[in-house]
Amino acid sequence: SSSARQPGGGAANECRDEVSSGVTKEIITLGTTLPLSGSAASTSQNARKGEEAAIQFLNKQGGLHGRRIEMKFLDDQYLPAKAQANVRQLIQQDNVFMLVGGSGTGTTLAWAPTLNQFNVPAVGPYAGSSNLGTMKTPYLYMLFPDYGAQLAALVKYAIAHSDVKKIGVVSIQGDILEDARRGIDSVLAASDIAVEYFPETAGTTNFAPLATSVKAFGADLVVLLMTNGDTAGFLNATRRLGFSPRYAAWPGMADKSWIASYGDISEGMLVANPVANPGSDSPAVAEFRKHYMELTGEAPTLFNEIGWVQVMVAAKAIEKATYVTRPCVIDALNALSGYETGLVPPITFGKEDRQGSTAIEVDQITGGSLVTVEPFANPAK
Amino acid sequence: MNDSTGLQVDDLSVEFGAVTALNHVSCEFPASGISGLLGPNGAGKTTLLNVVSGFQVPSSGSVRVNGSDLAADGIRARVLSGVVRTFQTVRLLEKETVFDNVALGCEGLQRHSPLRQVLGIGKGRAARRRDHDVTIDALAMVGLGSLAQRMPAELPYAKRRLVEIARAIAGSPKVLLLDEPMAGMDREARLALLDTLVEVQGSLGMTMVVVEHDIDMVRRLCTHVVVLAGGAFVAAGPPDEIVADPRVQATYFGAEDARHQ
Amino acid sequence: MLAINDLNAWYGQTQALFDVTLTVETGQTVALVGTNGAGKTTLVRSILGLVRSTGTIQFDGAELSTVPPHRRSRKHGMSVVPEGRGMLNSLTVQENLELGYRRLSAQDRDFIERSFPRLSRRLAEKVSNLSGGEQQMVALCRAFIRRPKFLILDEPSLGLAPIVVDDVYSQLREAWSSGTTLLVEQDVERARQASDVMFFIAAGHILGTARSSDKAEVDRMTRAAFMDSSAVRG
Amino acid sequence: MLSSYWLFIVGQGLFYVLACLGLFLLYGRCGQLSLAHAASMGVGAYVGVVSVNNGVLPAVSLVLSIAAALLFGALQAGPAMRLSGLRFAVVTLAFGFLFNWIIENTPSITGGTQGLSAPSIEIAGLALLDPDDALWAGLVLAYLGTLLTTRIARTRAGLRMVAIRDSIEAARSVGINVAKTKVLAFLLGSAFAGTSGWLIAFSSGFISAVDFNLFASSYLLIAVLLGGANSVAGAWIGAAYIVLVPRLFSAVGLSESYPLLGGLMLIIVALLAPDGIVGQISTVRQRLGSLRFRRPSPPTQETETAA
Amino acid sequence: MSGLPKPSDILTTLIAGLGTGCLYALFVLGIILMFRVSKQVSFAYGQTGMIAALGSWFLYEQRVLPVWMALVAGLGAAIVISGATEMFVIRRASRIRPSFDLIVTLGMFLVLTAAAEQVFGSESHAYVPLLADRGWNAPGAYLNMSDPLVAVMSGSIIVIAYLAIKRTGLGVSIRACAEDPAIAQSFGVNVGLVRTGVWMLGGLIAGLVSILFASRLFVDTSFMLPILINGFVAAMVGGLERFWAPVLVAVLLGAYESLVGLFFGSTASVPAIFVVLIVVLTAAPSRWIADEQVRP
Ligand SMILES: Nc1ncnc2c1ncn2[C@@H]1O[C@H](COP(=O)(O)OP(=O)(O)OP(=O)(O)O)[C@@H](O)[C@H]1O
Ligand SMILES: Nc1ncnc2c1ncn2[C@@H]1O[C@H](COP(=O)(O)OP(=O)(O)OP(=O)(O)O)[C@@H](O)[C@H]1O
Ligand SMILES: [Mg+2]
Ligand SMILES: [Mg+2]
Repeated sequence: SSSARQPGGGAANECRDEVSSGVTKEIITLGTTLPLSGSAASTSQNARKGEEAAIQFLNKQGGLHGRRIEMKFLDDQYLPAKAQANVRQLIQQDNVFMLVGGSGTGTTLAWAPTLNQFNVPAVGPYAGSSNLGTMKTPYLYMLFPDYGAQLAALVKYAIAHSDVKKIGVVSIQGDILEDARRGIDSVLAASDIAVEYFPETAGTTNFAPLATSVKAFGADLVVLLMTNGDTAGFLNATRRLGFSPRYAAWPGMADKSWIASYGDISEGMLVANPVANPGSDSPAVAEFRKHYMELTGEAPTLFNEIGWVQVMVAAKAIEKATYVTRPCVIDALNALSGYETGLVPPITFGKEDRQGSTAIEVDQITGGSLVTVEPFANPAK
Repeated sequence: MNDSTGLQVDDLSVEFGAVTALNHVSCEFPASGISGLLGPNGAGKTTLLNVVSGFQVPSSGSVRVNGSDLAADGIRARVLSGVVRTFQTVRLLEKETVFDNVALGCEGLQRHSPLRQVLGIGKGRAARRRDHDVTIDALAMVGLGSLAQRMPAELPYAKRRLVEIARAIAGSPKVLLLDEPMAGMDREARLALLDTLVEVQGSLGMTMVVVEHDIDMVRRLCTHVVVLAGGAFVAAGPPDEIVADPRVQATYFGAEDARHQ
Repeated sequence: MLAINDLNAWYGQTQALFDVTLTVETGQTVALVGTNGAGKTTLVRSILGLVRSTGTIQFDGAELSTVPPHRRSRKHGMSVVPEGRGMLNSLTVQENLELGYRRLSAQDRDFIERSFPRLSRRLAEKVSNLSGGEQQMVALCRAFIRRPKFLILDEPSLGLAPIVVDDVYSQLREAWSSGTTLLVEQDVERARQASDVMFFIAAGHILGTARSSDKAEVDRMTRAAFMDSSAVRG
Repeated sequence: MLSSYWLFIVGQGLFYVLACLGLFLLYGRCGQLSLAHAASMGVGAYVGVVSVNNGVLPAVSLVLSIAAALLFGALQAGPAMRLSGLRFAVVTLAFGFLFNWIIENTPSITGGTQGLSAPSIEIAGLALLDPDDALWAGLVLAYLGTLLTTRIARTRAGLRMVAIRDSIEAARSVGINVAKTKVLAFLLGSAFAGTSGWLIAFSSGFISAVDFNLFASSYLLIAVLLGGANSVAGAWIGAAYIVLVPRLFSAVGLSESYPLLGGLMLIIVALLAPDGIVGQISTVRQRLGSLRFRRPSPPTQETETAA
Repeated sequence: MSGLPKPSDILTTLIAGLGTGCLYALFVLGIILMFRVSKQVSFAYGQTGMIAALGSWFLYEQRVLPVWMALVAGLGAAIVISGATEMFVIRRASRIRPSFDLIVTLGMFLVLTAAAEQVFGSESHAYVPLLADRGWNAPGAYLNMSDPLVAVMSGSIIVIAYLAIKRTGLGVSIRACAEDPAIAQSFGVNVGLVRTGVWMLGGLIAGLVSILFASRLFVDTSFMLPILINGFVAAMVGGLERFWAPVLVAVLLGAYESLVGLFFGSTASVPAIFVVLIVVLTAAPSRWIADEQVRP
C-alpha cells in the first residue's frame, strides 16, 4: 500500500523535465468531480459554466506553456462514494494532470485522501469544512475559508454595525454547527452578547417549534446554516409567527438562484461571500464580468465566478511551473504568494500552508439583489 | 380411555362472541382405522381440527394424543409430537418443486444442528440423507414418485391435494387431520384418494381423522364416525350405525324441518 | 338464450378450451360434467368475461365478447356462484351480499330468513369467520337474491352438508324452474336430476351432449368423459 | 490485464456480492422486503471504522462490525415477526432513516454528515486500500459467501424460509417456527451486509451516511431483482449492475440518467421479467427445449366412440 | 434554552402542529383509500404530490399560466400520474408476485424523482403563500391563516370521503376490488374504474397536500419525502384497514412532533416519531397491528 508522501520529498516528487500524465505536446487535461445532478446540482452546474468559460478564456489567449487546456467533468450526485470513484477514474483511467475545482464538503472529504495515494494535486474545491486545507491532505490546495472563518467575519460585521444583544444560530446538526461555534465564539470571546445554538435536521416538516424557540430566546440576530429549502422553511415559519429579527446566512444564499426564489422573504439578510460580489463595480470584477459576458452572453452568478477563480488559480500555478509536471506544479503552488485575482482575496500557499485565504466579503440582500456592504472584511492573513 | 384410543378430546369449548363453535365436546378417535368427522355446516368440525392442531386455543378442555396431554403446546410443538393437518384449501409452495414441498414435512422429524447441515458433516450429513429418503418414501406412498421434480402449478387439482397429503405424512405423524380432502374432486379422483388414504393408514398406522360431507365416501373409508351438530357431540360409532341414527338423520341428512334448528 | 360458438380460451400460453360450441335455451337448466381440469370453470369464466378467449358468445341476441365483465352482470342479469366460493374476506356477510351497489331490501331479508336461517342471524359478521359451508351459503344467497336472468352455478354443493345440498337443489327446482341455469356439478346423478340437458367436457373439448331424461345415454357419455380424461392425463 | 482503476471497481463489485447474497437470503428466500439493507451495511462500515479509529485491531473490528450488524438485524426481526410484507417494508424504512439520523447526529464519533475516512489497514496480510489486495479479498470472500448461501438454501433452514415466503399457513401447519426462521434470515442477511460494509469502508477509505440510505437500499433491491431474486447467481449479476452500470453511465457522460434508469429497471423487471436475468435465461432455454417436442394433440371424436 | 417554554409558545406550537397534523391526516386519507382499493401503498405517493407542487411552481414561475391555473394544472398532473400508475403498473404488478406491487412503486418513486430533477431542476423554491403569510396576534398565541384553512379543508374532505364510503355502496365496491377483482366484476363492479378512480382521487389528495405544504415550507424534488414517511407512520400506527384511527393518529402525530421540537429541540422530532412507530409495532397487541386474519 502507498503511504502519503510529502510533496517535494523523495526523488519521484522532484521537479524535473519529464513526461507527466495528462500532458501531451498540445493538451493539458484537467479533471473534476461535481454534483451535476441530485440535490446540489444547480450551484455545481453554475460552477461548471464558470470553469468552462475560464478555460475558453485561457485557450483564446494561447493556453498554458503553448498547450490547449481541456477539462473532464464527472458527476458525483453529491454522493461521497461516487465522488471518490470519480476521482480514481480521473486519475487512473482518464489520466488527468491535476484536479481543479469541485464542490461539496462530504464529497471532497471522501476524495481528498485519494490524492495522497496517487500524488496528484487539486486546487480550490468549494467545501467549507475545517478538516480540509490542513496538512492532513497536503495535495489539496484550498481557496475559500471554512465555515468557522465565514461566520466569524459575518458576525463581526453584524455586531459592529448594529445593536445586537442575542444571537441565535440555527444550523444543521453536526460538524457544520461545531465549525460555526468555533468561529462565532472566537469573535464573541470578550463581549457580553449571548449566543444560543439551535441544531436542525434536514427534512423538518414543521418549523414552528424551531422558530418559536428562537423567538422565545429573543434573538435579534439569527444566523442560518441550513439547506436552501430548510432556510426557506424556517423563514416562512418565523414570518407566520410575526417574528422578524435580523438574518445572516452562509454563502448558499448569495447565489442568484436563491435571490430569485427567496429575495422577498430574505430582504435585508447579511450573507457571507467567499468571492467578490459578481455585481460589484470594482475594476477587477468589472473586467471579469466583461470577459464572462463576451464568452457566454450571460451575466455571471456567484458560482460562475467561483468556477472561474478555481481555474484561474490553478492556471497561475501551471504557468509558473518550470515544467508541466505534477511536482513542478506543486512547487509552484507552494510558492504562490499574494496572487491577486481581484475576485478573491490574495492567495498565498506555503510549504506547510494549504489555506489560500481566510478573508470573507459581507453582502446584503437588498431589493432583490446582492449589495456589497464590506468587501473582504478580514484582512488577508 | 382404552389402549386403542389415538386421539381423545375432553370437554372442549370454543366461543366466538355469541357463537359457540364447540360446546363441551368430548370424543375419541381410535388409533387404528380411519375416523370420519361428520356434521352439518357450522357444526364445529373445522374448529375441532383447529384446536387439536393448535391453530385455535380452546376456552376449556383438553386434547390427548396416545394418552399424553397437549394442553400447553403451540403448533410447532404439536407437529413435533406428531399432530399434522391439511387445510380445506390446498396450500403449497408454488415456486418450489413437488419434492421440496414434501421435504418441508420433514420438519416434524428430529432436529439436527443447522451448522452441521450447512457444512455437510457428521450427523448433519446423515440427517440430510434421511430427509431425502423420507421425502422419496412419502412421495412413493401417495403415488407421486414420478412427479417429484415438477412444479405444483403444473399439476391437476387432485394431484395437488396429494402433494399436501404427502407433505403431511413425511413427518410420520401419529395423528393426521384431513379437512374435506375430497372437496372439489371428481368421483374417480375421490376413489383414488380413498385407496391412497387407506394404504397410508395401513402402512404407517397413524390415527387419521377425515372431515367429509360425501357420505358414500365416508362409508367406504371410515371404520369409525363421530358426529357433531351445533357445536355439540351427537353420536359416535361404526358408519352404518351412525347413518341409521335418527338424530343424525335429522340434523345431517335432513328430515325436512331440521334445517331451521 | 345463450349461444356459444367456437370458443377457445387461454391461460397465458396454455389453451384450456378448444372450439367449444354450446347453446342454452331460455328456461332450461343445462349441466356441465367433466373431470377435474376438464375446463368447466374455464367455460364459466369465459361466459363471465374473465379469461382471454376467442369465438362468439351471444346472449339474448347480443354479442358479449366486447362487453366488459361488470356489464354482463348489471345489464344482462347474469349471476354466479363461483368456484371456491369467492368470498370477500374483509367484508361482512351483508356486504358480501350487497356487492355491486345493491342494498338488501326487506324482501331480500325475508328470503334469507327463509332459505338460509343460519346466515340471517350473522349478517353483520365478518364473512371470514364463517365455516366453509356457511360461506358457500353466502355465495348461493348472493346469486339468488339478485333474481338473475341467467344463473351460473359452479359446484354449488361444495362443502355443504347433504341436508343443505338437498335443500339447494329443491330450491333450484322450485324457485328457478322458470329461470335459465348453467350448472357445474361433480355428482353426475344429481346433475342429471336437476337438469334438462347435459354437456360433457374433457380436456377442453365438448365431447357430446345428452338429454337428462335419457339415462342410458348419460351413462355412456359419462364413461366416455371420465375415461378419456384419464387417458389424456396418463 | 485490467488497469488498477478497474481492479478497484471489480473489487468493490465483489464486496457488493456479499451484500446482495444477504439480501438474496432475506428477500429472495424468506420474502422479507427490507429497505434497510444498505443501513445494515452502514452499521458494519461505521462500527468497523470507528472501532479501528479507537485502537481496535482490524480483525477484532470485523467481528465487532458483524456483531453490530447482527444486532441491527435482530432489532428489525422483532417487528418483522408480527407484520406483513407491506407494513414490514415501511418499518425497515424507518430503521434506515433512524440509522442515518444517528450518524448525522453523532459528528464527533462518526463524522456526521461529512462522512468519515477509514484508516488504511492490513488484515491477513492484505492491505485493503490496495486494489490488488482488495480484489483477492473480494474473490475469496465472495466465493465463500456464495458457497455458504448455496448450502444454506439447500438445508432445512433454507426450505423453511421459502415456506414462509410462499405460504405462511403451510409453514405453520408443518410445524415451522416462523419467528425463529425470520430471525435467522435477518441475522444471516445482516451478517453478510455488515461484512460487506466493513470491506467497502476499508477498501475505499471513506464512508458517509448517504451511501447507506433509502436510495442505496433501493439500488440493492434493484440489483437483486434484476439478477433474479430466486438464485444465487442473481446476486453476482446484481452486484455487477450496482458497481459497473453507474461507471458506464458516467463514462458516456449520462450519469444524471442513472437514477431514472434504476427506477425504470425496477418497474420493467418486476413487470416483464419477474425472475430477473437468471430467470430469463432459463425460460429461453426451456422454450428452446420445448421446441423439440410436439404438443399433445387433443382427443378426437374417434377416441370417444372407441370408448 | 433555559427553563420551560412559555404557555403562549406552547399554544402557538401546538396550533401549528395540529395544522401540520391535519395535512398529515388528509395525506393519510389518500393512503388508506388507495390501500382499500388495491391492498397497496405507494412509495411514489408523496412524489406524485411533489409533481403537482413543483410542476405548478414551474408553470407560474415561467409565466406560462396564471397562478390559479398553474395550481389546477399541477393537480391535474398528479391525478393523471396517480391514475396511470394504477392502470399500467400497480394493477399488473400485483398479479405477478406478492411484494412486487411494492417494488414497482419504489421504481415509480425513483422515476418521478429523477424525472422531476431533469425537467424542473433540483433547486428549492419559494411557493405561493396561500394565506401562510397572514396571521394575527390573538391573546395568548399567534394565529396563522394557513392553519384554519388547512384544518377546514382537510376536515371536510375527510368527512365527505367517510360519508361516501359508509352511506353508499362505494365502500363495499372499493374493498371488493382489492380482494377479488374477478368476483367484484362478476357482480357488476366496474373494477377498472373504481380502482383507477380511487387512485386518481389519491393523486388529487397528494397534490393538495403537497401544495399546502409547499406554501408553508418550500418546494423542490425531495420536500415530500419526510411527509411521506410521517404519513406512513401514522397509517401504520393507526392501522391501514381502519378509517378514523389512522386519521386521528396523523393529527396527533403532527402535534406531538411539534411539541417534541419545542421541548427537546428540532432534531429530536425525527427519532421521536420513529420511536412511536417501533414501540407501537412491537408492543401493541397483535390484534391492533395484524393483517386481516383468514381462519384456517
Ligand atoms: N373466528 C370465528 N369467529 C366467529 N365465528 C366463528 C369463527 N370460527 C368459527 N366460527 C363459527 O363457529 C361455528 C363452527 O365453525 P366450523 O368451521 O368449525 O364448522 P364446520 O363444522 O367446519 O362447518 P363446515 O362443514 O361448514 O366447514 C360456525 O358457526 C362458524 O361460523
Ligand atoms: N389460472 C390458471 N392458470 C393456468 N392454468 C389454469 C388456470 N386455471 C385453470 N387452468 C388450467 O385450465 C384447465 C381447465 O381448468 P378448469 O378450472 O376450467 O377445470 P374444471 O373443469 O373447472 O376443473 P375442476 O373440476 O377441478 O374445477 C386445467 O388444465 C387447469 O390446470
Ligand atoms: Mg369446516
Ligand atoms: Mg372448476
